[in-house]
This record gives sequence, C-alpha cells and structure tokens, in this order.
Amino acid sequence: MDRRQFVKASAVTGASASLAACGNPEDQFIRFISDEILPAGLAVSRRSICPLCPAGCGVEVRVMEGDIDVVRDGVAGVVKTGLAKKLEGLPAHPVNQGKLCVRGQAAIQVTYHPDRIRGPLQRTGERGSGQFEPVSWDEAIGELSSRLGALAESGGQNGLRMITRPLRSQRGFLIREFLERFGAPPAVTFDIFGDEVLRDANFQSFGVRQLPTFDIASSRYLLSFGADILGTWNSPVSQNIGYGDMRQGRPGLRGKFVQVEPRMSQTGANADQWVPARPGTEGFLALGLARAIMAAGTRAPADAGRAGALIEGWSDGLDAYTAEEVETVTGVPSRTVEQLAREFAENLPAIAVIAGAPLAHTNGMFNALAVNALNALVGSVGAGRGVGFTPQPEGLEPVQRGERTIEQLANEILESPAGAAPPVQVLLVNDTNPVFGAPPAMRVADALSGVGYIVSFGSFLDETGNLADLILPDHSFLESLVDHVPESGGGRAMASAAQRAMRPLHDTRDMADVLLEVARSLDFDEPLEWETYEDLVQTRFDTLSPPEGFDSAWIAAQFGGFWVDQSPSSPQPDPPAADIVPRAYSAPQFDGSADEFRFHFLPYVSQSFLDGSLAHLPWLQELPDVVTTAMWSSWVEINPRTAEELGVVEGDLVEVRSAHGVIQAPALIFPGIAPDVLAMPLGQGHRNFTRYASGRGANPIEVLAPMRESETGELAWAATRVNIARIEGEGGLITLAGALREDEELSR
Amino acid sequence: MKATYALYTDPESAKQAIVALKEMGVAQSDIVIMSPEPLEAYEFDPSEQETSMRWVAVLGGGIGCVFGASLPSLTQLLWPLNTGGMPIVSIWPNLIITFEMTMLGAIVATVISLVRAARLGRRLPEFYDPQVSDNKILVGIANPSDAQLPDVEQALRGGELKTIP
Amino acid sequence: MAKWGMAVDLDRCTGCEACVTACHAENNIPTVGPEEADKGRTMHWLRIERYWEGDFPDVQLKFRPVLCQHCDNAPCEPVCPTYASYHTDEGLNAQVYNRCIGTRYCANACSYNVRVFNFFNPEWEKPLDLQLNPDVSVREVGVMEKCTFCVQRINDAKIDAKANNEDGLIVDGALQSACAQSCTAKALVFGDLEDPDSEVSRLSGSARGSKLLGELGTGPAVTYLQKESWYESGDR
Amino acid sequence: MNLATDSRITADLLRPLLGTSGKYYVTVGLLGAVTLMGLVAWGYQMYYGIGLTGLNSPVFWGFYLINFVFWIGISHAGTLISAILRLIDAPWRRPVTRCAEAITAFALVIGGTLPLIHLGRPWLFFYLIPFPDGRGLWPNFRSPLMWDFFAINTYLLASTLFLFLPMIPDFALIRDRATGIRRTIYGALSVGWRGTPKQWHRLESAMQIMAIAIIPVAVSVHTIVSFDFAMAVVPMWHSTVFGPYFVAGAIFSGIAGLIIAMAILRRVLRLEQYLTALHFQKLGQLLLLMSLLWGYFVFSERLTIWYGNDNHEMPVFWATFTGEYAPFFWVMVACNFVLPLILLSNQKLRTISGCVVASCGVVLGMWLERFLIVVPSLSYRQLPYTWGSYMPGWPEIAVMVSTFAAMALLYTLFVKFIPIISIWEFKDGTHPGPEPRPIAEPRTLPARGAEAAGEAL
Repeated sequence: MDRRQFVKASAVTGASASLAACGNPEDQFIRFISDEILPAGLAVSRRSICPLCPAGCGVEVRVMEGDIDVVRDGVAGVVKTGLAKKLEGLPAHPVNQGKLCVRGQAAIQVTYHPDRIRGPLQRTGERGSGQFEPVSWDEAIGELSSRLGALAESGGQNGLRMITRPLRSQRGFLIREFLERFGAPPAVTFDIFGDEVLRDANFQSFGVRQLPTFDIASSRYLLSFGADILGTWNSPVSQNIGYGDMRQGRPGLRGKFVQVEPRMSQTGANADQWVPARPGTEGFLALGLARAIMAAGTRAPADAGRAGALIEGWSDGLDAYTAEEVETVTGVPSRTVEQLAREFAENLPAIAVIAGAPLAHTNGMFNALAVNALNALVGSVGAGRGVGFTPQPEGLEPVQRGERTIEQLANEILESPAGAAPPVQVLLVNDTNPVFGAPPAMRVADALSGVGYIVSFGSFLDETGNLADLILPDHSFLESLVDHVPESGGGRAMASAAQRAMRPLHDTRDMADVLLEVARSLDFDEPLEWETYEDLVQTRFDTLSPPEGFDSAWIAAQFGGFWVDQSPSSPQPDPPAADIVPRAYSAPQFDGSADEFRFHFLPYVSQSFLDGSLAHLPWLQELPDVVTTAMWSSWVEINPRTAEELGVVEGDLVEVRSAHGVIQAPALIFPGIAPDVLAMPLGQGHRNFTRYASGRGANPIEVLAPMRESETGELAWAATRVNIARIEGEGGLITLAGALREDEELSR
Repeated sequence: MKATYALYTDPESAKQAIVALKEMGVAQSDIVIMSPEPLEAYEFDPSEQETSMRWVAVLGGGIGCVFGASLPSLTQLLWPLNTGGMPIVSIWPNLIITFEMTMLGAIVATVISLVRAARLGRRLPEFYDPQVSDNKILVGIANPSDAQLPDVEQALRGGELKTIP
Repeated sequence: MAKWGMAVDLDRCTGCEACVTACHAENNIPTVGPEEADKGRTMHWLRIERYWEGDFPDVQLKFRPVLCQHCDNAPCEPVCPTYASYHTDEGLNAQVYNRCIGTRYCANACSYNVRVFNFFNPEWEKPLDLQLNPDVSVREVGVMEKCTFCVQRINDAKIDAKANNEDGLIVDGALQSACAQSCTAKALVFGDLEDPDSEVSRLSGSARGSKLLGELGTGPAVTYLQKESWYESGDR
Repeated sequence: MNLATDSRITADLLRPLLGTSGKYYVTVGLLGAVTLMGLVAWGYQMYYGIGLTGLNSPVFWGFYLINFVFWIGISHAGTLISAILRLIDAPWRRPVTRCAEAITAFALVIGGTLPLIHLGRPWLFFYLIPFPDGRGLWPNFRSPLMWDFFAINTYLLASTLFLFLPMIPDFALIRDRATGIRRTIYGALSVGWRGTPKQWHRLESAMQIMAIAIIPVAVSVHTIVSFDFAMAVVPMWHSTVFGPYFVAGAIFSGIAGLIIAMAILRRVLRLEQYLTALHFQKLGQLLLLMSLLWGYFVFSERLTIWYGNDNHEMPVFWATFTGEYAPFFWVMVACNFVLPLILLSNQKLRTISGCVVASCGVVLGMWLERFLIVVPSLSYRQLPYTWGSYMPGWPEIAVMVSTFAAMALLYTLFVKFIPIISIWEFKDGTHPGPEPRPIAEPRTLPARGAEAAGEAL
C-alpha cells in the first residue's frame, strides 16, 4: 500500500476526506463548542513520559489552545482544544532532571505525524499488498473477539501469541495477565539490540538482572568499553548530566574519560583518550588491566568477590593476561595497558562500563563478566559507589521478558507440518517491527505469512504492520495515560505516571483499553478485574507507600509526574546461591572467513533513529548526525587509507556483502575507524514506514549473520564479516559539513 | 509674421551677409542666423561667446550637496537604529550619498540652464526654413520695415533670397 | 537594561544535539527534505560543527555548537538596506522578517554563516502544523531568518518578572533559551551579561573563555570555554 | 563645410531610419522572444520561489549578481570614454561617442534590473526607495546596496541626458525631412531646435560641463559596486584594491563591448567609411592599456593575499589557483591578458578583426573574473564546516541569456530610430570621411524605404 493509497484509506475516517467532501472550512466555517477551554494565548504545562527509549524520562508538555479540523456528524468544521506545542524535561524528575535528549525533543512529531493511522483498518487485498479499508471500532473489536472466542472454544488457546517491545509500564503487566488468563503462552519481547547479555552478566556477578546506574558526576575515572553512554545507551540523559558535572562540575577536579572501541562514536569523540581495540577482545583488555592492578598490589583478587570468582584464573592474579599478551590479542600497546591500569586504580572512584558491540560477540558474556570483575576489583560496585542498581518498586516490578525469542516463534511456525492448521492462529503485535529489525536469516517475514490472523496496535504502517489483517491504532503517548518504571538513572526506587496531555487527534484507542474490552467480551474464568487501564494503574500504584503529605502514591505520582520511594533504599539482593562456574577467555568467532570477507561489520544504534523505530520523524531525518553530519541517508564508514586502497571516494556507492546478504549504500570517509572495520548506522532502509522513511537508505541488519552469544544465545550482531566493493550508481549521500578538518588545506 | 532671409551654401557668404547687415545698421540681436553645424570658427554672433552655465552647475552641485548630506543624517536621527555598532549618524557611508547627490545636482542644473538659455522646449516659430537641415545657412531679419527692405535684400544678395509675406 | 549572552562549555558539550531539535521545535523551523538538504538549504539555526584532528589511531574529534553570536559589531547588520537586521538595546541581533526583501547580503557578511534563508515557502504537512509555536511567526519564502536567542521567551519572562518579582527583574536561570534548557550536559548557559552574578557572566569571564573568530573583532555575545586536557587527580 | 560631402553624410547616416527590411523584423522578433523568455523565467521564480536558482548556503549570491557586475562594467564603455574623449577633444571620437553612450544607457538598464531579479521578495523592492514606510522608517543609508541605488540611478540619469543632448540637432534634422506622425514625434524630441548660434554654443558648453561631471560619477559607480563586496568580511573580498580594480575592469570590458558593437554596426549599417580602421586602432590601443592595467591589479591583489598567507583567505586563493575553480582562473588570464597582449601590441595584428577577437576574449574573461570574485569566496568562508559550492539553476541561465538578447534588442531598435553616428558632430569635425559624391537629396522621406535602404539592415 503506497502512501497515496494509505492517505486515501485513512482519509475516509479522518477529517481530510470529509473536508474535501464539504469544501474547506474557510468556505463554510463551522466552529464547534470547544473540546477544552484554556486561557487564550497562555501555555499550560502538563506531565508525560517519553516513550521512545526505556530510560523513561519525565516530560513537561507545553500545551496551548489551538484549532483543529474535525468532522462531527458529517459536518466539517474546527474546534478549539488543547494542543501540545513543545516537550521539555520534567525539572524535578530523578532520571532526566529537566533535560531531554534530541529524540525526546522530536517525540512530539509522533503525535502530529501526517501518516499516522487515523482509525481502525481492515486488510482488503493480499496480505502484504498494503490494501486496507477503514472499519468501525465496534466491528474491529468484534472481529478480534470472535476469533479469540473461537480459539477458546476449540481449546486452541495456544494459538494466540503476542509480540511486543520490552515494556516497563503496567501495559506489560496487563498483557501478561491477559495472555495468562486466556491460556496463551507469555508474550515474546522483541528488542534485537537489547542488553540481555549485560543483564544476565550483572545477575551472575552481582545478583541483579538489571542495567546499572552510574554515578558519573562524582567519579574521577570513566573507562567505557564500547558503551554509547552519551548517545543512546541505557539512560543517556542522566548519563550526559553526570558527564557534564564530572568534567566541569567540581572546581579543580576534572575526571578522565577513556573510550575503548574500534569506531569512534559520538561518545568516543568526547573521550580524553580513545583506544581502538580489536572487536570482541574488550574483555581481554579489561582483565589485562585487572592483572596489572593486582600485580601492583594495590588490590587483592579477593576484593572482587563473586564477580572475580567468575573469571578463570582470577584468584591467581590472572597471570595469562600480561600487558604483552594483551597487546598481541587486542592490539592495544602494552604501554597503554599499563598506563590505563595505573590511572584506573589511582583515580577512585573509577567506573568501567561495557555495552553495545563488545557484548554482541560470541564471547559477549565473558567480556561483560570481565568488566564487572574489574569494577568489583576497585570497589566501584554498590549503592553510592559509582556502579549501582536502581531499586525497583516492590509490587510494580516490570514483567521480565518471556523465555521464547522471536526466532523460536518463527521456527515453530515455519516447522509446522504443511496442511496442518497453523500453530499461531492469532498474533497480536504491539509497537514493534520484527520484520524490519530481525536479520533475514531468522525468516520472520516468512513466518508471519504463515500466521492465521495478525492484529497490529501500531500507529504507523511499518513493515510488520503491513502484514497485519487488522490494525487497531493506539493513542500516541501524549494522548493517553502513561506510566513507567525506570530501570536505571536514579538512586531510589521510582515510578512515573501521568494523565494524557491532550485529547486524541484521531479515531484511535488505547491498546490497554482495547485488550480490557476484548477480555470482557471473552468472559475468562477469572476475568480481569479492571474497568479501564486507569483503574489498573491506580490499583497497582496504590500498593506503593504514599510519600509525605499524600494519602496515596497514585495521587502523588500524578501530582509530580512520578513517585519516589522515601524509605532508605533497600540493600542489594544477594548474589544467587547457584555454584560459581568460572569462565575462560575464548576468542570471538566471526561469520565469514577473514580472507574472503576482509572487514568486521559494525552496525551501530543511530543517534537519530535508535534501532530504526524513529526514522519516520522528519526532524530526526534532517538532523545532521553529529559525527558524520549526514542527513536523510544511510552510509558506510570507511577508514581513509582503506578507502584510498579501494579507490573509493566519499559519496561513492558501495556494496557491502556478507555471507548472508548484500546492501548498497554510499561510502563515507571516516578518520576515526580501524582500517579493518566498516561501520553503518541502523535506522534507514525501511521499505514501508511513512513518507519520510520509506525507500530511504539501506538496512545493515539485512547482512547480519545469525551468530549467537555463546552463553545466552542472544544475537551476536557484531560478529559478521563483510566485504565491500565500489559499484556504479548514485550514492545519494547528503552531508551538512563542507570540510573534515578545521585546518583543511586545499590542493596546491 | 513677415521675414526676409537668404539661404547660403557656404559659411563665407553667410558671414559676408551678416557683416553687410550690420553695416547698414541692423543690430546683431535683430539678425536671425541658423546653421546646420556649430561653425563657431566663423563667429556669426560674437555676443554669444559668454555664458554663466558653469556657475549654475556649481550652484546646482551645492544644493545637491546639502540635500545629499542632510537626507541620510536626518533620516538616521529620525529613527535611530544601531547597526553593527556604527554611530547613528555614520559620516563615512553618508559621504557617498552626499557625493552622488552633488553630482546629480550639478548635472540637472546644467540641463535646466541649457533648456532655459537656449530657449529649448518651445514650439518652432514660423520663421524657420527646413532647408537649414539641408546644410544651408540661414541669415535674415524678422519683420523688416518697408523702408529698409531693399537694403536688406541688397545685403542678402549672396544667397537664395526668400521672404515670408 | 539587560544584555543577553551565552556561554558554551566545549568541555561539557557531548554533541548530543538535543539543542538542535529543541530549537526546531521552539522556533517553528521547517524541514526542507532530502533534495533541498542536498543543495545545502537546511534551516538549522543552531548546528554542532565537528572537526577531525590527527589520523587513526591517534585521532580526535571536536564538537562546537555554533549559533548566531549576536555580535556587538555585527557585520550582518549595516549591510541590510531595509534595517531588517539591526541591534536591539538588549544586545540582540534582531531580524525583522517583515522588512526583509531577501538581498541575502547579511548572510554573506556573517562570518559564522548562521543565517538561513527561506528558498521556498515552508511546508508542514497537516497535521504537523498543529505543533507550531503560536509565539513565533512563521517565515515566508525569500526571507532571511536566524537564531533570536528565543526572544519570545525573553519577552514572556519580562512580563512574568514585572508581574511577580518585586524588583521586576528576571531572576537568573528563570529564563532559558530552548537550546540551553534542553542541553543535557549543561554546556549551553544563557543569561544576562549585565548581571555580574549571573552564571553566564561568571562563565564568560573564565580563563578558558574565548570568542569564535575573535580576530575579526565582531564582538560576539557568545563565549566558548575551551576543552581542557586531563590532569592527574586534582593537581593543577 | 562641403555641401556635397555633408549631403552624402546625411544620406548615409539616415539610411537605416528610412526603410525597414523583413530581416529586421525577424531579428527584432527573435531578440524579443529571447528577452521575453528571461522575463518568463523570472515570473516562474517569483511564483515558485528563489529556490529554483542554484543558490544555497553558503553561496547566497550567484549568476544574477555576477551579471549585474558584468553589465554595470560594460556600461562604462560609453559615457566615461566619450566624456574623456570629449574633454581631450580627440577628433576621431566623433563617430564613436553616440554608439558608445547608447551602450551605457542600455547596459545600465539591464544591469539595474538584475539585483531586483536577485531579490528573495522582488515585490517588496520599493523598500529600497528612499521614502519612509508607514512608521516613518527610511532605508538604511549605511548599506552598500543603498549606495548602489543612488550611484546607479545618478549615473543612469546623467548618461541618458548625456546621450540625449547631442541628439537634439539630429532630431531637428529628421524633423525637417519627415512627414506625418514621425514629424510630430521628432518635432517633440527636437524641442524646437533651430540651430541659432546661441543654441549651438549653449549645447556645446553644456556637453563640456556634463563631461566633467560625469567622469567622477562613472568612477564612483563601479567603485561602489566593488564596495558591495569589499565591505563584507569575506575572504578575498575585504580588500582596498577592489575599488580601482573594479573600475579598471569595468572600463576594460566596456571598451571590449564597444569594439564589438562598432564592428557589428560597421558591417550591418555599411558604415565602413565612418567607423574606420583608425577608430579600431585607437580603441585597440586603449584596450591594450587597460589589459596591462588589469594584469597589474590582479597581480597586486593575489600577491598580497599569497604573501599575507591568512588562513581564512588561502583556501579561496588555492581554490581559484589550483583547485576546483582553477580552470576558470586560467582561462580568464588567457582571455584578459595573454590574448590582448598578443593581438594588440603588434601593429600588424591590431586590425579590425584582431581587435574584435581580442574584445570577445576580454568580454568572456571579464565575465569569468566576476564569477571568480563572487562564487569561490562565498564557497570557502571562515568556518570550514560551512564550505559549499554552487551550480546555477535554469532561471539564472535563462535570465543571463536574455540579458544579452535585451542588449541586442535595445540596440537594434535604437539604430532604427536614431542616427547611430551624431550627424552634426561628424560634419563639424575634421577627420577621415567619405569622398564627396553629389546626389539629389529627397526633400522628404519616401513613404516606403528605398531598395538600398531595404538592404541596409
């Protein structure tokens, strides 16, 4: 379904077509009674929560009165209502303290996006043909209910499945309850670039299955192994705030920041020292530092406790990891190893961070454990000690992700015997796009085509939504009640909640309320006890202890936008009693032979689009990527010397080929990347994702090999080798900057 | 009107006619002369060699100068706006306007004085003969009294005699 | 009389670009689309310049947010024949959209190249237009525009201060430009340079402070605090 | 004064006015169409936006202002040269002055239009007129663009008058042999000219004064055009040499333009006996002189930059010297310096065709010079991050072509209604001219043109 058709389809329900039918409102100006009365010309401030990443930053919404075109009983006119105008950080919020990142600033365009689905749609053409027709909510919900009802009667509860993005709101809890009471397996969470490896590692080392919270502001040394702490990873805003204070917040004291990575990220650009190590050897380097520190005698192996015990040879001081050995393995000069070790041990509190590519290797788990051990060795772990874990509010803990992965689901569908009824009769898709986000090797698209009936709650027609049979568009976050339990970014347990900031623009419904309605019509044996999603959130929040001056946590949360645990933070849970299995270093395995495929392929999460879910926002498309200054395009980053050797100049169209796929993108000369590495940002290459992203650039995921992290089985997305060749054609690279260097000298 | 004149094909004979007319007591100012070219070498009318046009031009320049100096300065004071930290009345740039206006004044004044002095811009009097632009030189007098008429014709005999009754 | 200025701490700036989008959202800055962007016609009032230094592996990358410097001796102002560009009493380098006839002379004269021009009429595909900030006028084709230090916020703050503060003065920090407000690492600090106690005055006096292209003598109101290099644990 | 000769002169010089051939209408039609095309392009640009051009950030100025400077430069052919020649009373000037002054008037009109086409909002151009707006705000006289406004309009008015005054006697000449509507029109134009000694004398002294006044104006005009650039702190613009550099360049290109125009007139109007090899000799020498002067300015400009080695200016220097703009630079040097030096310094080569070839080269070279002044400096401004480049859009090219067509059109119409050589001045002077040939003068113009006249154009 191309854009034009889409607009047509959605228009019938939405205002525009009816407007066309009745002429434009200027001609026959009808003003309906205001939906919402606001002081004219003055701004009202309301609360919300940024939904774009798991950090869960508090948002202050600037709402002002405005006119919108509406159709009431077939009559076109305008009505006054409150409209969100600008998003700011919520000043008091523990996570983002009044700040908001570039993506959060752009989040407002999600609500006003011209290609938003304006009402329920039903597939008319072939699946995937993209042909839909509008239906009423009653029909739509009736259709879904009847199908589920049929499943329930035929005892095929197992035929209902759900895919969702990781949810840290009570929607996750609702989904779990819904599926459980229906009798279906738990939802599959899809988040290909997630941090499961690190969570598992943290559980192993410290007994907390959670991402850490860093006290960067008061640290004196920050050593990051490939973690994009200032860009996109974990809780970027709170980390940026801390970083600023670490630099200039303490008179006379300026912390040092070292970044270890083969391709200079936005984060790496800020480092005092940038250390390129061979991909996948970060853990080895970390242990090299640990060995040097222990050898210096300032720290004893025992100091690392359980985290150290998980590393083979730790208790004997890691003799294997001499600086020379580290140099041969990682390519980092032994001098540098010793220098880093000395500085790391001397400048306490010192923090070591690992995330991103280092964990996306076959030995990712080991790398994570090694860095955990390094932190533990210098005593940086624990509340108020650099690396901590934000306590989770009891009774409100987000649902842990299900055991099954999207790949297992896909296999189950694909392996079902031909002729037999498809194992998945009804599939619910909530705010996730596996068709775009999963490597082709996982064959997610094929699998979905074998599903009986697909229902999407998405607000936009993306690659996955395009395969849906029924689309029940959700509200945007500004239009609905939002709640969130941050995983990290604060010292105390907290939970955010906010009522809607504005009325829905289109004929959409809250996914949670839709589920509740469907549940009602299905009369479960033990029905869901909540009328609306608000009931659910309120009852859940009211289990929390109300803060000073409030008689309910729910009221407090709505009043301030968040609730923070006033009681002294609970001690860290003890590490699991399970017996300790020490891990030995194993060299990272790569898909593709080094002589056939010369280059390591490093896809990275884009500053603008994250994993691609934000590629539809024009502000972010036109945002010059800060390192490459590229806009509206995707690109392949090549070391200048490599490019010269290949006869490639900036903007040339090149072909990136792995054993599993091939993509084309313009080359971008990038001084900050190792000669044997090619990097490419995620996010572009959407086949079908609104007028702004469709058919733009290439998707690096398409060349990824289905390599596994050996212990967790997570996708090792940095373990693919590729080759590159210059080919004919327009590169289509669009950059803002005219020169690479400030002392750029022109040809003489 | 009446007029008696002759057309000459060469300046010499025209000059002679003029001299003859003068000798018989006709005032220079009464003698009408028209030529297709300046022919200043022949000094048909010495009284015209003096002119005050230069001074008119200078005067015009002066007026233009004053105008050109006051226009920018006064308008700048009228609504004082700071641009680039320059003084409100910025002498340097204003000098350029002043200069242009001065020159414009001088030129316009010159043209005006030309129009007035040369009695341009009025309809052609009846006393005119198109042959003048056929490279003939016209010498004659308007409204000669019957008394002097014969002498005049005598004086003009060098050329092709004509009269306007 | 206030004099508005900004301090940019390059040692804090992480290049996160929150300021860039915040500026778009606050000031109704249109997006121009790929074809126009390729021609170099993007409308960013604020950009983060990046410069590479050295070669792999000893390579460095420097970020520098560049916005209108609101120069006291702004080269862009006197060249405008219609006074569309002039200097306010509060040190703002103002652009009067209604008087702009689009000679684009100011954009040439500006050494920082922070003026952007509407080569076409801006478009907001409905309902994106509902997001437009009513406090900021939308500019038409042929008009030059630029950073205003969020003058609409300044005016709001003045009214607010008159109403609520007994001295009627704006409290330092109560007024922030959109970019400074969003700046995650607090690298951008906006405020009144006349007020000696304001943070921006304090920072502008810093030993690390310098002006961009200071040698041109444009007298910018923006001070850049240079990046520091690391010194071992506290000893200076 | 020789009747036969003078009659012959009158006949020859009036011939173009007498009859009109079909070819003429075709020429006018074609030129008119091309000119119109430019205006249509402008209309498109106004409707859809200035974005149709290739302009961008950082290159905010392009073809329109390049051609503006180019045509203002061409305009320095006429009035300035003829004024100088009048003052030094060079006898050979007489056949040259009018066609030179005509170039000035037309080039100024064309050049003056281009800045308006260049505007982002041309419909508001009247903001430039020194007149207060509704709130009593006047234009900003500190802006070089206002200086342009005053200088160009002064120069335009002055040159038009300077062109018109010596026409009056010729208008009278035509009046006396015309009938009907023509008689009325030329009668009005000749403002009652009779040719009395007073009128002749006043006219000549007026021309003297105007010649004196108009030279500084002409100089100031192109100095101020150069200020448009020199006032901005842009690499290789902010230079004190620009004033004289531009004036020299203007006269340079002006003379070249004049030589080309004269050669064409000579051919088309069969004026071989009036515009003789001597005139081309003289103008050729003048062109050579200006070429040397131009070379001197370019050298001193570039030497200063290179020696100063300012890190903001060197990128522009190298871009034009060895970089992406180098081809234009070296073509310019060849056209403006090498070619004229070879062709004009040598008596044998300084023939009419030699002069024309050199002039064509100079016109091209001077256009390139303006391009090299405007574009590279803007492409490489102080902050390397903002560097860019420029390719003209189709309206810019269309308008440029149409400016040349407009020039030709105005000139074609001019020679149809006005003797391109000042008849009375020519008769008055002593200089090489046609041999006497007694012929019968028609007392009045024939209704339809004679065959001879038919071939005239």
